[in-house]
Amino acid sequence: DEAPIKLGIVAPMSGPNARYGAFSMHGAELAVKEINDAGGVNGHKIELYNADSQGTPVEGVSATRRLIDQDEVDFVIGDVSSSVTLAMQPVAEDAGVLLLNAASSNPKITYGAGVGGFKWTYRNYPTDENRAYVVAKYAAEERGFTKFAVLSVDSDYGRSAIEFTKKYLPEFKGEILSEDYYKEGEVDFRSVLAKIRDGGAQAIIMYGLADTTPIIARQMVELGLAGKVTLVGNGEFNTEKTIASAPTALEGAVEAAAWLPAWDSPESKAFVEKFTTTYNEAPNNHAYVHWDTVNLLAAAVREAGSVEREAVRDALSKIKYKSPVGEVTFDDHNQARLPMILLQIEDGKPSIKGAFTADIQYPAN
Amino acid sequence: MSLTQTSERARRRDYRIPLGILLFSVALAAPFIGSRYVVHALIIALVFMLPAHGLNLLVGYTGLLSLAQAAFFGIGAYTAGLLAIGYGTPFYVNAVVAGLAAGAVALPLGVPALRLRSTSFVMCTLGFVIIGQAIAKNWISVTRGDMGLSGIPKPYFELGPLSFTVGGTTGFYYLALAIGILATLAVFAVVRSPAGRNMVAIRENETLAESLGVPTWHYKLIVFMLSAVFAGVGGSLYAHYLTVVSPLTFQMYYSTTMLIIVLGGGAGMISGTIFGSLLFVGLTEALRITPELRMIAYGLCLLVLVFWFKQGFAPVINRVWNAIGGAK
Amino acid sequence: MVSTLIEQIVNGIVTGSVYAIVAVGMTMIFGVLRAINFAHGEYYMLGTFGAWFAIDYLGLSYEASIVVGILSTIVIAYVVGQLVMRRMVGAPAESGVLATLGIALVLQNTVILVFGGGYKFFSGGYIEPVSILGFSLAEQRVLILVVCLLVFIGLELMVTHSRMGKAMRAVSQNVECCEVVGIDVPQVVLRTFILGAALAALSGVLTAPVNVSVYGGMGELITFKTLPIIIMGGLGNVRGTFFAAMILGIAESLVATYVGLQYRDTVGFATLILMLMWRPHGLFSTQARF
Amino acid sequence: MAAETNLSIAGLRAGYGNLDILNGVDLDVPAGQFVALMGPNGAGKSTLLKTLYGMTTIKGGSINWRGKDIAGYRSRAILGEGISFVPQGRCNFPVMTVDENLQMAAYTIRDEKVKGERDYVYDLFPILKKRRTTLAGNMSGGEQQLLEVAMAVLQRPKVLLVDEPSVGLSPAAIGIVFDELLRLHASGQTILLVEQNTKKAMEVAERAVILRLGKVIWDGRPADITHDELGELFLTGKMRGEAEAPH
Amino acid sequence: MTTHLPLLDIRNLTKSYGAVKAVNDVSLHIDRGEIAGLIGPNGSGKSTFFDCSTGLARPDTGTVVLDGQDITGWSLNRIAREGRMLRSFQKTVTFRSLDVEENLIIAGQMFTFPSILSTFSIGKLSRQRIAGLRERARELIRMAGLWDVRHQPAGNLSGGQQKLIQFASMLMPEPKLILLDEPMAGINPKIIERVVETILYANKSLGVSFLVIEHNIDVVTSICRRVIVLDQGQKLAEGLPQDIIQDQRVREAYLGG
Ligand SMILES: Nc1ncnc2c1ncn2[C@@H]1O[C@H](COP(=O)(O)OP(=O)(O)OP(=O)(O)O)[C@@H](O)[C@H]1O
Ligand SMILES: Nc1ncnc2c1ncn2[C@@H]1O[C@H](COP(=O)(O)OP(=O)(O)OP(=O)(O)O)[C@@H](O)[C@H]1O
Ligand SMILES: [Mg+2]
Ligand SMILES: [Mg+2]
Repeated sequence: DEAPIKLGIVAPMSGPNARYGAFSMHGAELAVKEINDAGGVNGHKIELYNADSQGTPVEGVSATRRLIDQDEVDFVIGDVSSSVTLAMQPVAEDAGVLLLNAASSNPKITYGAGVGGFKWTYRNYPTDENRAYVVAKYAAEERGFTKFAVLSVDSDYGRSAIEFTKKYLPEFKGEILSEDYYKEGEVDFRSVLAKIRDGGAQAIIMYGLADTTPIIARQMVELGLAGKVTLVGNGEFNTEKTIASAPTALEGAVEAAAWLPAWDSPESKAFVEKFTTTYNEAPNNHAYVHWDTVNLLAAAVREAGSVEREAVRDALSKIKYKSPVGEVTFDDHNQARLPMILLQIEDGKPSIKGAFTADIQYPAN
Repeated sequence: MSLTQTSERARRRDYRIPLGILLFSVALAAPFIGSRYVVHALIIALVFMLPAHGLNLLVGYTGLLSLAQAAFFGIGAYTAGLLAIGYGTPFYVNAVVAGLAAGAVALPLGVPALRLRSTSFVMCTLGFVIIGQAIAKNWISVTRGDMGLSGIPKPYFELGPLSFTVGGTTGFYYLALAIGILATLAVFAVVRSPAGRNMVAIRENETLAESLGVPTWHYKLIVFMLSAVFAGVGGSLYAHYLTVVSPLTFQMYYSTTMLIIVLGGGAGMISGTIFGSLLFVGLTEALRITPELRMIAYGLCLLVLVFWFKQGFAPVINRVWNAIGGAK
Repeated sequence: MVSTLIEQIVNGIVTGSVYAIVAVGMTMIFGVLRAINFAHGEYYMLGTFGAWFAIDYLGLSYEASIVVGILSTIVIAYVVGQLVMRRMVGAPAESGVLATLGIALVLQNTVILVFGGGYKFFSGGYIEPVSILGFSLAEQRVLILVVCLLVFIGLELMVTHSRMGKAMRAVSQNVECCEVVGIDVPQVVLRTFILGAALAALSGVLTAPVNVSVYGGMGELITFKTLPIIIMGGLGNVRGTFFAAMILGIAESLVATYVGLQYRDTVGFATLILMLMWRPHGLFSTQARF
Repeated sequence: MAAETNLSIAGLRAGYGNLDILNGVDLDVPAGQFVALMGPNGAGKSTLLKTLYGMTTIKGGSINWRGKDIAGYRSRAILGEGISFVPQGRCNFPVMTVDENLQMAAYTIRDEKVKGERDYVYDLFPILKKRRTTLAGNMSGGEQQLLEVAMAVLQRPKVLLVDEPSVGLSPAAIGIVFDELLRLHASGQTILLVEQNTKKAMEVAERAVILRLGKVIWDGRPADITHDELGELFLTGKMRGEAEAPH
Repeated sequence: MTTHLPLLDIRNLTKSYGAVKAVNDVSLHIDRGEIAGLIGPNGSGKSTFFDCSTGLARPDTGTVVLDGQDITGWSLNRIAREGRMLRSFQKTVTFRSLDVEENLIIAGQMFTFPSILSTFSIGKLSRQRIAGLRERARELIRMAGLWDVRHQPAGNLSGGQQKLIQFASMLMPEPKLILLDEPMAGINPKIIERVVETILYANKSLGVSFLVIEHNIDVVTSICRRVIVLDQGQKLAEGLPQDIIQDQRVREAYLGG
């Protein structure tokens, strides 16, 4: 037997943010299990170490330090929260450990990576910019919306997606009538929805949290917005459970997602099935991206033909990885060029409108 | 330190100075003994020790339970981060300005808040953290909102012709240690001064203290600002160490951590706070061996602490101290 | 415009009802223990989880799940009360802070350990909208309003007239004197604690249908929402808590509408701070002279 | 035997935590006796009453009450045995009205007659009646003292332990309180009174017990000791010839 | 009234709580070097009168003039520190977890240190000042018979002992005027003698004036040159102690028959 590949995962596993970490962990665990069952990567088994970040930068850095110094991992995947990832970057850089980010969307992570400075940070997650562009374009051109209300989560994810939307919206003659951000854990949207209803918006641009979408959708039904105002953006509009929570509100909703359970590819279908049987619940986006990122790492190791960190890193930079949603490559900022899937809910089912890949414009430094 | 022995004490063996020297040497040698991870944990303990010292002055000595430390910690972190990124100022400037900024903000906040007593005051200070976060998120032109500040440079010093950057974990450890020692001496001076006695009087019975001519209002305000200064300096260390400051810094998590350090270590005792920061940071790290049970175990530890060590570890430390010091 | 305003006030009242039920339990517990219960939101979470478990695993109806949710919370509260809260009588405020923070961590993370950290969907309840006075509300919210009113009428009667209620007030004022007149303080504390936890659970199971998402960390946010309310209402004051919850609910609604949703939590505390400037001891509290 | 002994304390050692305050107190109190406990400040008088009422840590000895050893009983149980206590210092519910305080005093008595008793108490202390809706904590010190005595009277105990009821009372009010104690005594109650107002205490009590440093140092009829002797007892117990007033 | 200014001059003080007029238009003056007594039935407004004169409560109407300076509306601590007028409380209050010595040192601190800032110093001067206070504290502790318990936390002392700490605290600084609210309550007769001696000593040798609320009539008559009687918030009588106790109205209202 070859020496194992030591892989660390940093994710929030306790506290209020545990709801994101749990899916991430399961996704990664499943991938590791699949790979090891199939005999490992070039004969190397993957050993998974996890460490709790609690969603705070301090704990995240401690977790990373421990993984690197105590568990001596060579690769780290993490974290969900951007602030944590940003704090982990210099630690990984110092130690020369590969940091693969699978779920945080702050553009600064890649602004600062690759030619931006941090050679060891890679991100296998679409940027908000690409997503915002795709959604704005579709909503305006295909659906003919011009009046928008913003209702996004008050985090770097929600905020930056809206920043980018604002950048592109004038191109499509769209205007924003009102702008609101909700705090994580918010459960009462009636006031804002009433305001949106009275303001006459045609669509709500929402870059939100998966577990909040059903709450908003239900309250849209309550206030009579369902069927009149459409949700566009991202926030797991397309899962069966979300749709079931308020079918009328989600009908016609437009979402740009890195992945969706209904995606029509055999690998993806198999993943959904396996995940569901293993963990008794359907996977979500976080589960998928972590599962996929472990597979990506395995692919890079295979490509490199070595478990040496440098070799794997170089392989990653050049990789043409076939993910279930399409081919993935990395640009000079170590940002994955990922296809963004655009879908619309029709008759209670997601209907895929296409996959788009775009290059990112990095700010001149 | 004023560990001058009296002849009374000298009668029995006094191990305190040797012990002090031993502890100090261990602290100095830590980077060579422990792994980088251990040193990192020590740095975190030292970073939290600063706001905890401030909080101890407030809670332990003056009897004002405050949850606002995270807010001042955050203000310090932002100030230092913005200075370092925007102006490339040396570390000591950042730290001092961070402390002063936090103290300056504490003044207008303290004026209304300190009119309140006990629980109302606690809630008011909790409000400062929540409002602080909202400001950090929404005052985008200054704080960069949710994007936060990232890539804060390593601490940089400019002493006359000499200029150098504290890079690496070890260097940062010594920096944090030096600041931690300075802060400890400062707290020591405050609590040993007559003002320290007045603070305790306020804790024990504010109206009685007032009737004896103690201007309780002024003292409370000064201590509140002082505690903010400590938190601000701690925040500057935090910013330089983690290189990232985001609105997440204004989080109850930080306030409760500091509170646990102070109360668990033993409120109203300097050694309690030092011990508490090592203990609780050490505990959270040690519990990483069982990621799933970690926070449950941590919670249980708190419960055990409350019922077995009612006053935190302060009495235990006291007893040990007296035992080795030869006092009766 | 006027109708928007009225609608927002109605919204605020509904929100306020939810807060009120949770907060009143917390304020009563504060009353007898003089400790801020940082774990209070966890009982809200436990109630919700109990009901969710009853529906998803046991296949019970929503009505039955309410009972399961509350009963399971009562059982847990009994254990916590016996092991921890009873012993906190007469302990300094700091012990209360540490102990309840500890309990919060244990409860929250045990639920995460047992049920997984991911979020669940709560499927029961009456979520169809009905129109009242021209405003559209989910039936569940009407239910919440009604229950809230009943709960408060009941509690008000209990606190002012029943032996238990009087004993609760007595314990909050002078523990030593309770011993002297023969009140069983630990017993009163335990019962109050269980009652408070049960009320939190009740609020949880009632709001679960409209809040849909169920996860281990949901309690923490509720705890922080209720803190300003119990202060505004005057600690230990049932009636005050009701009005404070309504004021906060309405203020939040108005802020969310006219200022921006992102300032919502902030304004809860801002209201509190402003009000405390005006009345340093809360809206309805009575203070004895020095 | 003249009177049946009903409260019998033998070798009682008790204190707070590890600290011993009572160092072997022996005291037999026959039913219906009016005993005045006196002694210098810090002698342990209050500690003795608190110990009888189950509020301190008992280290040794026994408290025999009608054949039962009640040492170690909790306060509630002792109250149930018919022993009531008026502690030293403030002991009322400050944010309840006078009326409610009196109701709380009768907490353990599920009896309709209590209402009548309350009227009796109001007649006894008209000032309380005048203040019946005032919060107890807002009343003057003396008014609160009266309230506390009234609360114990309401409990209709077999044994009444009173700790310095005269503190803060005007001479007129002291008169009323002591008359009431005498009336209760006449109706057969056993009374253990702690007083610093030795003059008054010696007037009303049948028996004087002097405590010093946690021990009984004198026990007898008030008539057998003069005020000067009493003072001397206090002094020799306290002074040990070392401390002097500053001059 | 004499030509020279009284030390404390209170005019038309009124304070009501709801319908209760706790203090109703009371005027009172204390001369320099005087020991005056304030007596009256329970609830007659004596303590409230103290509260209003010392800044703990705000009078509804009336003025308080101390040593020629109008101090109405000053805060409790300012009146103590700048006015050098101290008061004790009827309720027994101490710094419970501090020992007796520390309790007394605190009482003296603000009168020894010139400013708030100077109290933050741990320099030599500051330590000398504290040492001086400690000396004085020990003297007073001996006087009060608390020598054996001087290192005990005040909260663990008996009721009477705590009352004595309060009294001793008043003498730590050398104030112009001390208002005592029932200093003898719960104190054993022998110590009362000493407290009385101490008051007389402070009055004669240090020139401290006193206003004493006390229900122990023997004490009042033995130390006070003048007694003021309050009843239901109003001044009922004023005069020499021996006259006062003979006054029929006072006998009815206060002494009981
Ligand atoms: N809670 C306590 N903890 C520790 N020691 C205490 C406590 N209460 C009293 N003591 C000690 O016990 C001794 C006796 O106190 P106690 O209250 O019984 O005195 P006392 O005789 O009632 O005096 P007084 O007449 O002043 O009320 C005192 O010296 C005091 O120091
Ligand atoms: N905060 C308050 N609220 C309501 N009533 C009050 C308040 N303070 C004082 N009183 C009332 O004012 C009256 C005067 O009280 P005060 O304490 O001055 O009496 P006192 O003369 O000191 O009596 P004692 O000799 O019993 O101490 C009392 O009847 C009391 O009920
Ligand atoms: Mg006593
Ligand atoms: Mg009085």
